[in-house]
Amino acid sequence: MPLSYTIAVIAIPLIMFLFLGLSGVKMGKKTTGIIGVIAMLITTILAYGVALTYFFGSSEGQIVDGVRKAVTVFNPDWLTFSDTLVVRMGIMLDPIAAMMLIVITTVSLMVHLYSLGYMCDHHGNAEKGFQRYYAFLALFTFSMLGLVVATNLFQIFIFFEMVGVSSYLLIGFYYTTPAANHANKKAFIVTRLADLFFLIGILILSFYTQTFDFFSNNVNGIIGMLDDPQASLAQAGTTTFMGCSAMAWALTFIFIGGAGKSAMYPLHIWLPDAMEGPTPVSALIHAATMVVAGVFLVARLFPMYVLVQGTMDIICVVGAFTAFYAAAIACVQSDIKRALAFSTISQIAFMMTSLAVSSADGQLIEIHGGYGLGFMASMFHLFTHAMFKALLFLCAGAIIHAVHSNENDKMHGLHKYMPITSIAFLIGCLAIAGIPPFAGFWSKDEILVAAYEKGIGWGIWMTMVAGMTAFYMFRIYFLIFHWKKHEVHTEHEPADQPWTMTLPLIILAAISIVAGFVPAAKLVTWDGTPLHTQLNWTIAGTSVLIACIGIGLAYKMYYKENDLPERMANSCRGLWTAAYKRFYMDELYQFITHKVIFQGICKPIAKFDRAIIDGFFNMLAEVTNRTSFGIRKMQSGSIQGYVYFYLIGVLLLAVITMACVLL
Amino acid sequence: MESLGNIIMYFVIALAIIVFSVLTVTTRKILRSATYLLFTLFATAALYFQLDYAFLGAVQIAVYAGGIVVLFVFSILLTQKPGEDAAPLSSHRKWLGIITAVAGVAVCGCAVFSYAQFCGQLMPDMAAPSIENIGKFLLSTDKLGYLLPFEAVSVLLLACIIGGVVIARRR
Amino acid sequence: MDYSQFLMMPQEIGLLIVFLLVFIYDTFMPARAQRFLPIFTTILFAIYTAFSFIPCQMGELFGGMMETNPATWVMKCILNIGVFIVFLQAIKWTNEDFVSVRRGEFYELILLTLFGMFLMISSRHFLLFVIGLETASLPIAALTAFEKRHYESHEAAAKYIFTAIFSSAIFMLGISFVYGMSGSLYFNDIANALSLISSKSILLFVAVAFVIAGVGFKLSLVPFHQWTADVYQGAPTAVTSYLSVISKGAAAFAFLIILVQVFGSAYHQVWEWMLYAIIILTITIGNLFAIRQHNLKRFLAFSSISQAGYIMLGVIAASTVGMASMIYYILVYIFSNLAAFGVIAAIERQTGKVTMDDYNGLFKTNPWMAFTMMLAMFSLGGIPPFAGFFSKFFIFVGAASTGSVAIYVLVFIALVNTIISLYYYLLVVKAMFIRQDECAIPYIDSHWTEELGMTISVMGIIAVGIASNVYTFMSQISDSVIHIFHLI
Amino acid sequence: MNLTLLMYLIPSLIMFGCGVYGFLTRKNMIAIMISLELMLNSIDINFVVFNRYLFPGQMEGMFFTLFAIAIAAAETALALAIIINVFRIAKDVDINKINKLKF
Amino acid sequence: MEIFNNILIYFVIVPLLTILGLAFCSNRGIGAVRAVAVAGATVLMALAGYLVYLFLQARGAGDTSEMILCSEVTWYAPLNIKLALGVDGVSVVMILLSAFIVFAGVFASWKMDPLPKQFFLWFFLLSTGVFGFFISIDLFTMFMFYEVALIPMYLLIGVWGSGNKNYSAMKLTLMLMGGSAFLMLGIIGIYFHSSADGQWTMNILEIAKNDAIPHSWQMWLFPLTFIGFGVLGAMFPFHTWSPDGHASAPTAVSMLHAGVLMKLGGYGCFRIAIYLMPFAANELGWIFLTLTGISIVYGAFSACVQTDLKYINAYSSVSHCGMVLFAVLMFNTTAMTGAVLQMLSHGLMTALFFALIGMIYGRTHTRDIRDMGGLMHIMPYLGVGYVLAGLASLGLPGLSGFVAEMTIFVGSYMHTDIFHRVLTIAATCSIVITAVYILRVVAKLLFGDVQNEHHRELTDASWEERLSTATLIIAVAIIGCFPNFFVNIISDSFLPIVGALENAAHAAGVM
Repeated sequence: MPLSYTIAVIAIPLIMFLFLGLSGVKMGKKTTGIIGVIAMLITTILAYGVALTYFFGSSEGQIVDGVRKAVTVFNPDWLTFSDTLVVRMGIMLDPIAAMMLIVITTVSLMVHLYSLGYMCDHHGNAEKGFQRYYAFLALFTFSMLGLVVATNLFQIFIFFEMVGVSSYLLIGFYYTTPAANHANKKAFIVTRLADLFFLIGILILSFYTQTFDFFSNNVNGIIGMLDDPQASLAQAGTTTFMGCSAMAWALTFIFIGGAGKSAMYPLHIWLPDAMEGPTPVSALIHAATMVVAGVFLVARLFPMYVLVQGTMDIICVVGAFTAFYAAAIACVQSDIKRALAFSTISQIAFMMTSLAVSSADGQLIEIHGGYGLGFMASMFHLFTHAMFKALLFLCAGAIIHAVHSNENDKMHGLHKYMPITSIAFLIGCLAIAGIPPFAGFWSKDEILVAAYEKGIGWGIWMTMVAGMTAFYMFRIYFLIFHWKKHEVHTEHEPADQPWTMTLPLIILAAISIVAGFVPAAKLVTWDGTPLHTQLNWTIAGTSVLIACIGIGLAYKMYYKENDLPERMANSCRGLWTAAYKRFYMDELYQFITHKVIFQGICKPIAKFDRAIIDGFFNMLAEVTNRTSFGIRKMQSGSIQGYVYFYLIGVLLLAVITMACVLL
Repeated sequence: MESLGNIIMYFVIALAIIVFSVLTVTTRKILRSATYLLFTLFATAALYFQLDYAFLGAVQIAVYAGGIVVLFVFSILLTQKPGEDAAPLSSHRKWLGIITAVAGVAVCGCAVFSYAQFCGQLMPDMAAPSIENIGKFLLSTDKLGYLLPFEAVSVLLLACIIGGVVIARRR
Repeated sequence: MDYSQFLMMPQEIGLLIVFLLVFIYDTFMPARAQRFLPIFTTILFAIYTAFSFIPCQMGELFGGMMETNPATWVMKCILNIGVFIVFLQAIKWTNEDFVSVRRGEFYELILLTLFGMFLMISSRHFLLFVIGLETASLPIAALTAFEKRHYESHEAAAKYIFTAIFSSAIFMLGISFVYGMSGSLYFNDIANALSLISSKSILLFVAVAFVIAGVGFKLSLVPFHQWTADVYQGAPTAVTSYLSVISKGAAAFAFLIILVQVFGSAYHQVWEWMLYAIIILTITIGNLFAIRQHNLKRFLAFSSISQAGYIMLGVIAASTVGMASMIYYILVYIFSNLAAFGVIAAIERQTGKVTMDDYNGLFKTNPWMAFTMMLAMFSLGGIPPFAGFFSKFFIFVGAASTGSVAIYVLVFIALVNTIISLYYYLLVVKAMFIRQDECAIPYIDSHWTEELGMTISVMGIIAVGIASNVYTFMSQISDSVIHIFHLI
Repeated sequence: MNLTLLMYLIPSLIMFGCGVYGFLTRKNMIAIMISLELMLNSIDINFVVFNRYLFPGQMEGMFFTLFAIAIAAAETALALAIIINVFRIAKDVDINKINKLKF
Repeated sequence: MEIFNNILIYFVIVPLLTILGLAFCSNRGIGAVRAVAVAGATVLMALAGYLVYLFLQARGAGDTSEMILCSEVTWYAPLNIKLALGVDGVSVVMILLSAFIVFAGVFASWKMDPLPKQFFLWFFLLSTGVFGFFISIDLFTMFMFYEVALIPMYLLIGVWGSGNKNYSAMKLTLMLMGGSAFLMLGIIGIYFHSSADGQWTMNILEIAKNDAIPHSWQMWLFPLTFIGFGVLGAMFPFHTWSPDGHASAPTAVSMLHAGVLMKLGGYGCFRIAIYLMPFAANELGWIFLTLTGISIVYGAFSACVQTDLKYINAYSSVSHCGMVLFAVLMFNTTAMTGAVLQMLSHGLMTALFFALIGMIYGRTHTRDIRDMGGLMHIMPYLGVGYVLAGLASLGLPGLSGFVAEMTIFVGSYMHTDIFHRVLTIAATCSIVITAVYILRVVAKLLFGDVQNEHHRELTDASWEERLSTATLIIAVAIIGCFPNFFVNIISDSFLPIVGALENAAHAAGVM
């Protein structure tokens, strides 16, 4: 299949968005859904075709000297800033782009399909806004695909915004509920803040490189430039601002942009709230695809990041901390979607850390085939995580659809009622916990290896977090499906959902099982050179062991109803509450935004505007009026007064002019 | 060097002008004010005579003294009840008036003084202001002829007459 | 004795002929024919105005005592147009019961004062100028006292006559000083003589100040302006409109001639600074007082004070551009102000209402009146595309053509003042268009002559700006009298 | 001793000053008019004196005075007419009473 | 006359004819008034389209002259004032923008009451001024049309406005007139230094070619001119007319005012202030740059706390228009192109905003966002429109705001001076604040629960409202999706200006 079919992959969702958005209202709800699914199916097939062609076909000469090169399929100018700075809207395929195509289309298709069932009530009637929902899904899919195939940094930025908006629209799908209303706003603004840094980063970078392109046919792109010491980028490396090179600033800012989308601490606060959206949306956007855009961004610019050790260290610290932090919070959440969201944060932090550690050029490079291991591991984890996290979310969706609640105390003991879901969820849990042979094991293992390469401390830390992952995931699992007998709260018993919802679960579960065997190391590497990895059994064994301990702990605490969790919570109530309240980060933000910015900056500025600036102009008018009133007595009405005025006037005129001219 | 008679005459006239002017504006009886004005005008006429402008002096007496002052007296009698004095001035008003008047005189005086201090005597070669000359110039259309103003002032007087009619009409 | 020189002043002579005919009509026609006196006069005047446009032989008359040149000619034509509009607007009013007895005098006095103004414009001799000035101002007192029923009319007349005489005394004192220094009353001779005198002569400053005061009084420049508001308010509206535009226009032109031709030779800097201060004061104080006025006539009085300040910008430039702009400004000002007074007169005649609050909601009841008034206000405020904008722009250009920074500052102050002036002009517009009133002035059935007057004014407001020929013509005119500026 | 120009101008100026003072202080309108006459008269003296002393070769100052007298007469006549008119309405010639139009 | 062969003059004649036509309409029937207004607006739109075509054709044919379609007719010969017409790319797109907004504005004021005839009369007089301004290249006529455009605002707001309209109308008029007072002085000053040999001219091209304004004069004529236009461009601290004025203005007037009239300010700033006085622009640019930088952030912050929809948009306009001036002062083609894009973008989306606000207000009779909520549910068309406008405003790619802002930021950051770049970064912060206030409004107004039960009975947009908003939305999207079309038209127009600036900087450096 020719790679140029990628255009269709991008175009179909866009067309679907316009089509469904403009004329969806006129059509039946189900019709729109079905059209959407079919279109998505076509997209998926095309995407698979293209990706596989890219990875395995060699006819188009994209493999040069054993190195898989990026292929630019299509690259028209979109916006000309200057002779050199041109924003193009192109399509470029390279390993990670191709991989992302698969990830996005797969999950998106699953979600499209799943939503057919999910977005209906129990009588099979589609919800209000069904058409809108599908249109937005198509929009998101388009944006995300556009993002990953971007040929230049600015295009990434553009689609960053686009996915942000899609996310905003979808989180706010139930716009009448205050929580969703609040959440989408928050999500957008936080990511917008991050995008601001991204933008600044782009500005700084492009100032030196004079191009946005990663690779370019005629001139070197940003990445291509690295090989050329004469390139102006070298200047960016030496120009310093506040002690750091311009390039370090630029890359750090760009990372912040990515961190916002990928919910790194402290910009993570929007993600848990984003769970107010429909659950399939959470699966698609806030678990599998959009949130990894940040990781993707860093990976995209990875060849530059590796040059700036300081930035990599920052990323590393942020990632490692976020991983732990989110995992800790996930351990105590009672809302399953929130717990999953924190799990997502933690996992993305894994990927981020993995990217960051891969710059370490320790002695293991020889063995593991270069410092791209972390990169590869990260991308691999991105892939597997997308699958199993989507699975988990969709399962959660099925459960929520069945019990009409997000709180796990409304669930318990659902295993009996929803066996398929239960099994699928279990597979997801095993995958994320890193139990072989499930997908997560393979990717997480590589990450840990990379982390150990960076330093033993990083490795231990990440392993510990992996253990926590196993614990909290199984905590959730047990609390949902076991713990105690289910009390039916609604008029009908919870049960497995219709096939439209179950089928995606099954497919994703299957992928989660086998995805680990994808030869990612061969295919997805930073420079296109295949890596030769082998399982490091010491590290793998340790992590599996730790995961098992985590699972065991969870089993002990949550399999059967008991008071152990309660007692443990009581024993360190402060910590527990802090974790439950997400370490008060939201309150902190609330304080900063409302008290500091809103009350402390906006209000005073608005007051200043009205009182001082506006007041000044009003004062001019007032002064004029007052003066006018004050001098009215001059016109006294008396003839002698007039003449007096006249005479004094003429004398003064003479005397003053005389004085001025003569002196 | 002037003749002594001229000098004495000058001082008499100057004194009369100054004294009667002051009296004109300070007396509280309005009819007396008009009388003092008459004296001032006479003194002025005398001054014209002294400066050899006999015709002008005559006109001054005829028009001013004979016409205008009579007009004043008529108006005063029309508007004033007999024996009514003006109320004494408030000192505030008086001083304001004095200061302004003095300031005005001072400014003009300084200016005139700075200009005229070097101008000495009468120059002898005076164009004789004889009636003949005056008549000739008054009706001449050439330079220094005053036919046009003569006609124009007649229009002015006509206008004032019509204006007077307008004002005087009852309705 | 060359009496044929009288033929070289056809406009003045024509005016006197009109006057005589009116006078004869007034005196000798039977009472029932008196009703047609206004229309007779107006038609007669229209014919005269039309003829006055015919250029005549121009040059110095009476040994340089008087001069007719294209500038004076065009100025007189402009005044004629203005007076014609005033006559049109006054026809209905003069046939009212209370006025009809004196209507003949009204027209006669107006014609005679106009004659005085012509003398002011054309004279090149101070005696003739004084006579012209007095002819132009004394009968106005009688006109002001025209509205016998109203006490205000008498008070205004008294105020006017006293300040006028005082002012003329000051003026003549100034002339006496000038005479003392130069030994002549002919403008050209004075200019020549003064050029020999040290420019530091104190007497000269005093003399110039007094002369400025004397003419400034007629122009109602601050601080010689205070009679203006009272007289405008007290006088009958027809007289007010006459006073505010015609008298002011003539005085402004005469002012320019005196300053440029007499004192311009050596003492430009002397009067320039005086005028500088006067302009600032005039514009600012006129505006500040106008803000608070509710009586429209009084309001327009202060507005006209401030307008006089703008007119003076053309004088201070003392250049052909300035002169052209000034004449142009006067023309535009005549149209604008007469449009406003036309509306005020028509409304006052029928309802007796003259305050701004009375005009609330006027647009609903009398759209065309309101429209006319609005155009007048916009034109006075200098809003394009109405003529006032052009005249204001050109007068600023004229002033700035001197190029000195101080004049730029002056222009800036004037510009800032246009904002204030716009404020109060808009107040009138607001009253008419925006404010609503239950008891708004009912529909005014205005007489066709009034309508004709307003129409001419409105057409003037619209056309004079767009049709650039007018300004071009003025420019040519002032270029043709360039010799008076060369004296500077 | 010579009779200089200044010696004639000073009485004239004093007369003018008196006129100004009278104008500014008198309450009776006719008295004010009388003060104005003083002012006008002093100007006439100025013209004559300047003519006589400085420019005796011609008679411009004299003629100005001649006409100024006529003008003054006209002014006075008109002013008195108005004063009497005001008196007829207000029954008073106090100038302080005629200040209804103001501000 | 030969000038009537020039298509440009018809941009003034058509509105004038429309005014004439309206004047002959009966006062009673609104049908004829509407017909004439729509006809006028449509013809203008067609003319604008044709003009774009002509422009592209000329440029395509290799006509690289600075202005095309130039023609002039002497007006005031003594002062060398001409009615000089000519357009470059910027004028062309501004004319197009104006035509769009006039078109949309006519439909937005479809149900104008009372006095529809008079409303449209003033409305078209305003647009006459706007078009006249853009087609002129003579200082005098530009200034004249500028003022023609300003004054109808007073009556439009005063008569048809709402709220504290008297105060607002007066304040707006006086402040803008204050600006034009500065401007007039500046123009007069330029005029008297327009040529070294005393052949004074008002023609911009000639003045620029003569380049004769002495530096010392530039140093104070530039601020005068810039402030003069800056007042209309809502530059801090001269922006305070904007919130009150917009809040009180009727819908179509707000549209036209924010949409087009405020652009006159930005347009004038570079066409007159910067182009004619490049030396002073280089010297003093930083002062105004700081002010405009403040505008951007300040306006955005102020908008965050407003509760009146129109106030929010007015402050948002302050921020966005600040960006226009900010970019203009960056003195490079990219940023200036961005400025024009921003003018287009802001013009369209603000017009859209005001149209929608007017429509919402017409239904709910309140503009206070605290009194409204959940309107998306009730009037989905308007809601979607509002969201789109909001997204355009906060810079969503695919809509015009993004293109404009990014061009500005990238262009501004190209500046070699570190001060300019730091300011640029400060200015970029506005994109977050913009998001905050836009989303705040959207959340409060459209989403959430219905606050007022009476609102449930309200209807969605009628056809003319749909037409009005759809026109604008499509325009916003077209700019957003195909920016290069516009960039190509615009960017060459700045070469002379940037060239003049560089020459001036170079000359100053040499001396």
